[in-house]
Amino acid sequence: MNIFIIVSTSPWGSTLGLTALRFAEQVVSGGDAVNGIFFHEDGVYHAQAGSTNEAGVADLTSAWHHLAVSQDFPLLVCQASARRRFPGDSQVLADLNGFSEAGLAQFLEHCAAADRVVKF
Amino acid sequence: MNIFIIVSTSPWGSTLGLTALRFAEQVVSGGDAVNGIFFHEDGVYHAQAGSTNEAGVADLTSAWHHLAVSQDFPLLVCQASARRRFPGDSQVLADLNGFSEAGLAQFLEHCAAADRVVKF
Amino acid sequence: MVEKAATDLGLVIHTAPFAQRSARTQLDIALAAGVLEMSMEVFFIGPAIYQLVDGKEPHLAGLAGGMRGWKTLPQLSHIRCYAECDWVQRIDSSRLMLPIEAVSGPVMREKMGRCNRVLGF
Amino acid sequence: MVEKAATDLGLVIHTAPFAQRSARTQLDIALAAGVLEMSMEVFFIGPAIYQLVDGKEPHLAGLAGGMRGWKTLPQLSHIRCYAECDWVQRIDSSRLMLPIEAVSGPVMREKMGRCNRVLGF
Amino acid sequence: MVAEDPNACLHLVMSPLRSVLSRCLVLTRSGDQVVFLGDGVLLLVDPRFDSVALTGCQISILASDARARGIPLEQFPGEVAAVTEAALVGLVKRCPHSLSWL
Amino acid sequence: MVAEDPNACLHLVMSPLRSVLSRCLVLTRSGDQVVFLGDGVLLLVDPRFDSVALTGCQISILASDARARGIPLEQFPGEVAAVTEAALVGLVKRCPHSLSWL
Repeated sequence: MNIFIIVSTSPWGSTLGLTALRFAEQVVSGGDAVNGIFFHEDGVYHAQAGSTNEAGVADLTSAWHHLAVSQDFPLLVCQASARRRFPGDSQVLADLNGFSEAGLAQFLEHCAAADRVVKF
Repeated sequence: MNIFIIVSTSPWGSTLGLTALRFAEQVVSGGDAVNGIFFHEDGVYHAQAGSTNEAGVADLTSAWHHLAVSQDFPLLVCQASARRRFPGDSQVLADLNGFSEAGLAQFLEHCAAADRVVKF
Repeated sequence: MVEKAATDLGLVIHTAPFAQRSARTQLDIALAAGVLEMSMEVFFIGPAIYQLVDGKEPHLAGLAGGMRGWKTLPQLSHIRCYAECDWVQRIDSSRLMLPIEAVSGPVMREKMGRCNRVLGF
Repeated sequence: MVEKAATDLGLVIHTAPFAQRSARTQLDIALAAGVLEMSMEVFFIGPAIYQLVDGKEPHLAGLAGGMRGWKTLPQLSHIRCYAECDWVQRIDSSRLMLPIEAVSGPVMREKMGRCNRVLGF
Repeated sequence: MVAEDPNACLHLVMSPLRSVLSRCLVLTRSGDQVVFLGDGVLLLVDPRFDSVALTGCQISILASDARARGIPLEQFPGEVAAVTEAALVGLVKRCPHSLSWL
Repeated sequence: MVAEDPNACLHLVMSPLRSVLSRCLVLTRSGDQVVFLGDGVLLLVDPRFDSVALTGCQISILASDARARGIPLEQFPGEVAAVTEAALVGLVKRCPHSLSWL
């Protein structure tokens, strides 16, 4: 099965970001595929490395990047959400960490191409 | 009366930031004083100019700065909240827009010095 | 009798209209789906129905406008809207930007289950 | 009879323990107040009482630790903790890091009203 | 100039969720001031909102937030006062303590 | 390998607030899967949580989130299944639709 994952919460606002990452890892290790991750609303902060520089708390940005590269799926950052939150050129910021900006048409195409859509 | 104001919400997460600003303006125009604003949790994004570059939505950062300078009260950014959210040197970022980092002891001193504390 | 094709997209809207301040998240997704000519059923849960109330003055709270985009959706694709009876009853229907069917939870659940894809926001 | 001095700080905690993930906001304020030797009354509303439950394994959800700082507060200043009866009843008292007085809402409201300064988080 | 009310607490209800209001009610008593603002204004149009729990409290709604969200102020009974940001300053001055419920 | 259940919806409850669960219940029916995770695990220890509304649904709790928050898994009756992230993948595959309630 192809699973599309939406992440809507910031790395510090809840534990759901880590749960989404673990979920994606389990999808892959169980023999299914992730066809992309869409970072929406406060989820766009996952594209900003070093966001959670707190002792004992994992930096999810590089973990997402690592998984996406090894499994060849895209990390899509919602363009509208990012532009509302990041001053200046959010595309540059996203690029740096292996994420890319996406519009809602692209989002809906990934939803349609997946067998399941799940949101964290 | 001396009123201390806490802002805990981001400029895009709710309308409470604008309400806090209007409240502070009304305190001043009614002849009372604001002894400081404490930007806490997601409120620290108020220190980041250009956060809300959306048509029809005011950029609160410069409005806060303008009011604080004219009334001579400090814009305090919670150090722990800022370090969790801003990669790199959050002090530099805050300084740029007339905000300064503050710890919780400073926060409690401002609370104690005020006649009223109100949180948005 | 020809069997009716399933609706492409079921959109479940369950947060307050301005929960992320711009309030456009849900509308923008509906518009994007409309442009792609996807048929839609939109389910408004609780206060989400206030998305469709016309005559808002968002500038009064520093909010962006543009909510009237809901009105243009029927020109883009097939759309049906549902909301909970008790919420709809309290709103003057002349103020709603799209026709709403006031239904019960079980009816919404049934219709939702028959959509090809369901998204909740 | 000497009149008891009013408590310096009433701290009302009404959000879930990890609502801002680090869960330290409320504890950090309590610790800062303790260091300033402010006397405190802490009012736990609803699930906030889980702040004081020992034996958490925050690393399992990628959360930072440090919640045991609550235990050190009585060494810094005078502190009393209150929580709602129905929430306290469901927790094994041996798991709580500080003594809790299980009281009703009106009793909490009364005690809160007599604090010199009240802060809610 | 409003007189200070030494026993009153000002409750600022900013969430549209009834269970956040339930938490507020734990610390609310007769004579307190309750203001609905931000997304909290939607609570006043919630069909399951029960004002009985607030008996004895003065209930207000921030007019700008209500109108921004399409909530007509005329629909409220006399017990709900529509207030401006300036009036909110008056309420803060009147009550020694305030609590925000979000 | 779990069989697909074409009529089931998976509900992910991520909020500790009962009124968010109320919204979820509007679209929940017998045969659905309901998983409590994130801060939503606290709902299962809420004294006013009423599992009757979920009759006919399989209820699960994400074990790591419960233990992280100090909620002992032993305290739940047999009707609540403690699940891992891997089991959550299984539930997603089993149900054609999922809704997240935050």
